[in-house]
Amino acid sequence: MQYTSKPYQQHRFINADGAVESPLPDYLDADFLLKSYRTMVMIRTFDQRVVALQRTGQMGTYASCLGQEAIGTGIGLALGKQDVFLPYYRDQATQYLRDVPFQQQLQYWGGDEWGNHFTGTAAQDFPNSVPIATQVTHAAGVASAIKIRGEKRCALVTCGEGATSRGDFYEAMNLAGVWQLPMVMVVNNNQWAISVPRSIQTGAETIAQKAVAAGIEGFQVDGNDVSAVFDAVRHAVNKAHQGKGATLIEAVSYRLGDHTTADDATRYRAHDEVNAAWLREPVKRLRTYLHEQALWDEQQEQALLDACKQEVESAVQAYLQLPDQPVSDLFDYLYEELPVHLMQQRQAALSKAAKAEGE
Amino acid sequence: MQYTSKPYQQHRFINADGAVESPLPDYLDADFLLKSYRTMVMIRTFDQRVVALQRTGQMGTYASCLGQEAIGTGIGLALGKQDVFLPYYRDQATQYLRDVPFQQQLQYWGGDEWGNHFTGTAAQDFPNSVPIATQVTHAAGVASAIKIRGEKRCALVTCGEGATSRGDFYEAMNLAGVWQLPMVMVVNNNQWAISVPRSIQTGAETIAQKAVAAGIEGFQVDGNDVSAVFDAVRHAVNKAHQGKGATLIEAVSYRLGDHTTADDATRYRAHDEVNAAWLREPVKRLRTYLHEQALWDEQQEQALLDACKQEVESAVQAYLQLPDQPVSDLFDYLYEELPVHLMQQRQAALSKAAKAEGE
Amino acid sequence: MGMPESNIASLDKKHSPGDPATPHIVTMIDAINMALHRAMASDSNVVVLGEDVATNGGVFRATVGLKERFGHKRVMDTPLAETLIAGISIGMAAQQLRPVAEIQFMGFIYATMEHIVSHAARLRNRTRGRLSCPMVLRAPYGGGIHAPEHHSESTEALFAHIPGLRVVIPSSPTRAYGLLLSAIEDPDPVIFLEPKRIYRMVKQEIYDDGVGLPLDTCYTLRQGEHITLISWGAMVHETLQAADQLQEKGISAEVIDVATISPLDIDTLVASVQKTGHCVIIQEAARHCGVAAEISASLQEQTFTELKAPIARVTGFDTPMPYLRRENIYMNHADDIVTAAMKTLEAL
Amino acid sequence: MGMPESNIASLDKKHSPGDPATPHIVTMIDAINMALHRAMASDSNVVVLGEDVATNGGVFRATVGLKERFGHKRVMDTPLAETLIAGISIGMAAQQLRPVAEIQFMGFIYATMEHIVSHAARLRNRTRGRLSCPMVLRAPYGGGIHAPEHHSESTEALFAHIPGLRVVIPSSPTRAYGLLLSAIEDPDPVIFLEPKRIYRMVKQEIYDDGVGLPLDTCYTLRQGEHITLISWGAMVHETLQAADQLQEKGISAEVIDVATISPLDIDTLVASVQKTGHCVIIQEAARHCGVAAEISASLQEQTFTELKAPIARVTGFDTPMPYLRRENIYMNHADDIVTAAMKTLEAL
Ligand SMILES: Cc1ncc(C[n+]2csc(CCOP(=O)(O)OP(=O)(O)O)c2C)c(N)n1
Ligand SMILES: Cc1ncc(C[n+]2csc(CCOP(=O)(O)OP(=O)(O)O)c2C)c(N)n1
Ligand SMILES: [Mg+2]
Ligand SMILES: [Mg+2]
Repeated sequence: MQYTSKPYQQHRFINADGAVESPLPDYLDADFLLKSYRTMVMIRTFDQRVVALQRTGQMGTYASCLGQEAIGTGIGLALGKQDVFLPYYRDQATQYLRDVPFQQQLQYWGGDEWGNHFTGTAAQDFPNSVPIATQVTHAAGVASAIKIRGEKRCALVTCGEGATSRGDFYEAMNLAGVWQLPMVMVVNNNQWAISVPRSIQTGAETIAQKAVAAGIEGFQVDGNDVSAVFDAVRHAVNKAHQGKGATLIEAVSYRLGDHTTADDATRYRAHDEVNAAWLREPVKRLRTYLHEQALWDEQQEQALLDACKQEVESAVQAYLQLPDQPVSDLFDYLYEELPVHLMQQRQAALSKAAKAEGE
Repeated sequence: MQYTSKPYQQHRFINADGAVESPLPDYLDADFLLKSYRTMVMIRTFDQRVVALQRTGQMGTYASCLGQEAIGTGIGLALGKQDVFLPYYRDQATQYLRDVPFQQQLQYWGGDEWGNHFTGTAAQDFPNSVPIATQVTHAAGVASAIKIRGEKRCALVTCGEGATSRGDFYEAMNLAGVWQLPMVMVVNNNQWAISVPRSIQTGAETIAQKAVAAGIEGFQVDGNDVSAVFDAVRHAVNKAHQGKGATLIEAVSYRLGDHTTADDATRYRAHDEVNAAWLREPVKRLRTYLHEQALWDEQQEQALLDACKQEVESAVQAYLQLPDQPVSDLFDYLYEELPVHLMQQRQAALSKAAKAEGE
Repeated sequence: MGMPESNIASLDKKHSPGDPATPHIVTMIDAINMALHRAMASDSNVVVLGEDVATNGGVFRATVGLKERFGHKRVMDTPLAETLIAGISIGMAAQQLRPVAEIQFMGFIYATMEHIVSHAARLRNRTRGRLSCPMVLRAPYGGGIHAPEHHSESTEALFAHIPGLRVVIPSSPTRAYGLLLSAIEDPDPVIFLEPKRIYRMVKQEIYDDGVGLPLDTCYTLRQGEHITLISWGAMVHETLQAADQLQEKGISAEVIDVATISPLDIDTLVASVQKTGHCVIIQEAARHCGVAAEISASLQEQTFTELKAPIARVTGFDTPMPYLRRENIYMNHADDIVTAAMKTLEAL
Repeated sequence: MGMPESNIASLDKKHSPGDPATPHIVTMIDAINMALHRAMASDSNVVVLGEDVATNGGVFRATVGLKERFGHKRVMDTPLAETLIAGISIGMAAQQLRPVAEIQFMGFIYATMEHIVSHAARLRNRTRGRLSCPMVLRAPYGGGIHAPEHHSESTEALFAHIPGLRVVIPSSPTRAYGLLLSAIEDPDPVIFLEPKRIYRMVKQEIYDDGVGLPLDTCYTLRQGEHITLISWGAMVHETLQAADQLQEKGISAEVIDVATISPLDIDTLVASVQKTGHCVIIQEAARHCGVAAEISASLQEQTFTELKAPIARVTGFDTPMPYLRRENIYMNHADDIVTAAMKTLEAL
């Protein structure tokens, strides 16, 4: 597929009915589709389990990625090991594909900084960004470092469509344009920023057209079609690797769940809208397609579900058994070397903890 | 002239040679052109005098508007008394046309807060904004207030092209788009942000196209053609008054002087470029046009120059004789009512000043 | 129209302001909601804006019912942009509106700082009274609620250092109601920080009478003879608990809620310490350059001869608030305050 | 290659680093330029970025010659966007570059605060040491140079309150050179504030030997017996003048330049005050919740029994810096410090 900077065109291969809308290129083969499908089902299984954990008081506030699995999966499969990923907080799928195990993701959401101590592929990735859009400027910095060193890598950053209202987003995109940075920006347009619908977030017809402000390429993809997401990201990543500059991808999807476990979306959005969105969600459409292509059957489905449950469950059990980190960790990673005046405070914290445990 | 949101088109009536490029509408009549011309000459006279004052130690750091007189003049003539003007720091012309007398402008640049105590037309205008681009969000706030109250007024804000790199610019423009605010943004694209040329400020081909990011109308005008500036601003102001939303105008011009009196532009830009820019400057082209239309002659020119010198000089003399504001003013406008704990500090300041004067 | 018990304003019900003579038994978050309703009803220039404040009624429900009652023109969901929220509030205020803007959590307030420091705090001064900035910037703040990262900050000291602002922190439903009304009525910018840990901790009887509480005074919550305990925000509760514990030991502690940390009513604090000769200042925030330091320094300057022991500070560590599993270690509790108080008294 | 006198690095000439054994007699701004050259030459990960830092060499000429020598890939003019400058520095630092970013004036630093507070200060802690943020944010600060509004701020206290940062302020060419080198070499984020009033005030002999000065210590500039004068930044000069004036009165003042205001080397200060029993802290910034308050509070805690008089503060007023015509009233001068010192001593 050819990508242009016409921002209004929404790329899609497989539509909401699981039917082919435009023919899949060779590289989007059965292997790819099956891997995508398995990943999405795995992530959905995980996601539901974490929500359940939260409901039973075993988890901190959690941001579900329900409905956005195709975006994270497409990115995770398209991004290279050498690239740097700067996530927002619904990138469970990408993190999973970049070797951040579920157990560690649970540790993060469960309120332990060690959940950000990634190893392997994600060793240079950023942790989830809570202050909306700030990761986009960090990505521009990572991409600058890559460009300064002349490496064949890129920075891929994600955010929500709400994040595109923040200065960080534009400042970074503008830099990406003028410095021709090896950077890919993927906006998860899930139509809502907590209770604020897309329509009152911006007057722009699309998020993709914001790329025009920076003179970079921008376009929409159907964020519920994992093949379209993958293809778009692959295009943008290749372009970045070739030194051809930055890309803004608007992945159009829908937040099927509450904003977080602390939210109740029924307060502000209509059932009908959510029901309609369920008809376009990414997992079912790919299953339909795979079924129709005879690449998948009920037995495989059941086996997959079982495998997912098992993998998730063993991560959950490991998470639940994690001891609290030592109190000294509160101090020992603040600076490379602890300044003298903090030694006393560290000691005080240890005593306080000892006392608390004594009680 | 019809304005569209095609961002690439540069509107112009009178070109650099003083020749008509597209016919002037009736309302851009001799009266208008003569008034514009007189204003621009007045401002240039003032501007040069302030620079001279600074060189002789009688003035603080000053930002010249040399070369940008047409933008300020066009805005000043098009904006209504009921509208609110939020300037940056090269808007001497607009301020002058909005009844901020030279003496007061000198007072501001000379380092006295009373220079911001505007009366008359400018009574609700903002003072010059030093932190780049922050005035743009203020303008969105003013425009919001106007919209909330349903008034037929608008907020007009100016900034440099450098300012368009800051988050404030985009955040405000985005709001203007989604709330359909009665707001006009005029970017003085003078090609330089101190030492940073337009080409490394953004990768966008034009500043005007940044409007696309917010879904508002945006276009370029020749910022050296006062009639084009006036016409564009008039269009945008009318549109705002009619509740039809915001407009971004890129007025393309050139900073003929140093950035400020603290700067030396020869360090970073080529003589040739500056010389070429002088060929396009706004005052001469209009003089040529007026001469050719037999609306102006040498005698009138000399009379005007004399009148300008006189007006400026009497303002300068008044400025030079201004006493320092009382020291108590440092405290008396900080809050509506001075908090108790500051009374002591106020007293201390008065004693300190008395002691210093005693010495 | 006396309101029956069942009409007492409560969390998720739209607040209907009634007869000011009828008591409402409410939490702090309800009191804030009541004050917002009251302020909007009595002054049409009051507008409310922020992320999720309109349709959703705020993520903590502080603004519930406002949009329905006062309309979308006066209760505005903004795009997700804190710099913008601060900036447009300034523009609105300069046009004589009285914007009450919400920053969803104090951890997201930093993007507003340029506007608050360089503009809101200075607009009146810069224009010698021509323009002014009667805005309120509300933000839930503080830790102890097991929230995600950045949702537990106490960085009130940053604003307290800025001349031209008022920084106000309620610590009870009554003070939340009264101080917020006064903050909205105040002709100058007010940073109004709401200790969210106690949003729903206690209920108090409040009369929705539209009467504000003064912003230029500290509130003495308990008289005492032996030691002065000074605090603000959520820590006032631990401080009161500590005073109870001290009482059991026969020590009578004076407890003062600073409430407005800037400009500071130092006189009330000085008078108390002159009386007791002992002082502990309790702040949730990190220690270094916190507000407790200012209070300690000022008190020391003015009560040097009366001081019987060093003024002590009970504060957070100079580390970020830990992620939730270790949050408890960061927070101070009543016995930490008691320990500090006893140490001070033993220094006698 | 011994450098002849004429090669001494001077303001507008490109600095050519020479034999570290040859002395350079330089101003503070030259010393900063020298340190930047030295750091970039010795570590290819050091990059410089900001507004007007490359082609123009910085509006104060701090970065002159760097672009010519190290190329545009390592010396970058950014678009006009302070949030971006801070944000990309963090991204670069996480990739093991050592960005030295300039904010043109401290008055424009507020837009960086979200990134500094929420990310730079926390990246290492948040990732338990996996990523770190060895960046330096340089900014000229302070008043007294008759600059336009927003060009004279001293808001170092805002950064001093944030755990995870180092806040470093040189007050002489020697310390500017040594502290900046150490700041760049430091594995953690450093806010490096340059008192621009003294950029060109004094010259000192410096050896461009690449040797840094410790960031974890205060610098005792003058030994004394009767009173401790504590300051930082440009006010160190007025403080030294005050010490001279006191000397004439037979009073021997110990003068300490705090240099690193956070984390603070309180021990050096405590030892001095224990010796002298008297202390004046001098800060240019507004009084309320400034760094002087922290120093006073901490000293009071640790030297209570040795203190012979209240610790005094000489500070700016709690107002914005006035526009230039009245700036002089805001600034403190040597005799203001002497007056405070005498008052303290008379309290004996
Ligand atoms: C700077 C900042 N402001 C506010 C918040 C609170 N907040 C968390 S998520 C969110 C909405 C984000 O919407 P969007 O960017 O569309 O992402 P989504 O959650 O929909 O995936 C808000 C306002 C925050 N985390 N950071
Ligand atoms: C927030 C902020 N950053 C930096 C500065 C310093 N500064 C003053 S003017 C200027 C360049 C502005 O360029 P532009 O917006 O193009 O306006 P121009 O001066 O060219 O008219 C800079 C960097 C400032 N005043 N405010
Ligand atoms: Mg969203
Ligand atoms: Mg410019």
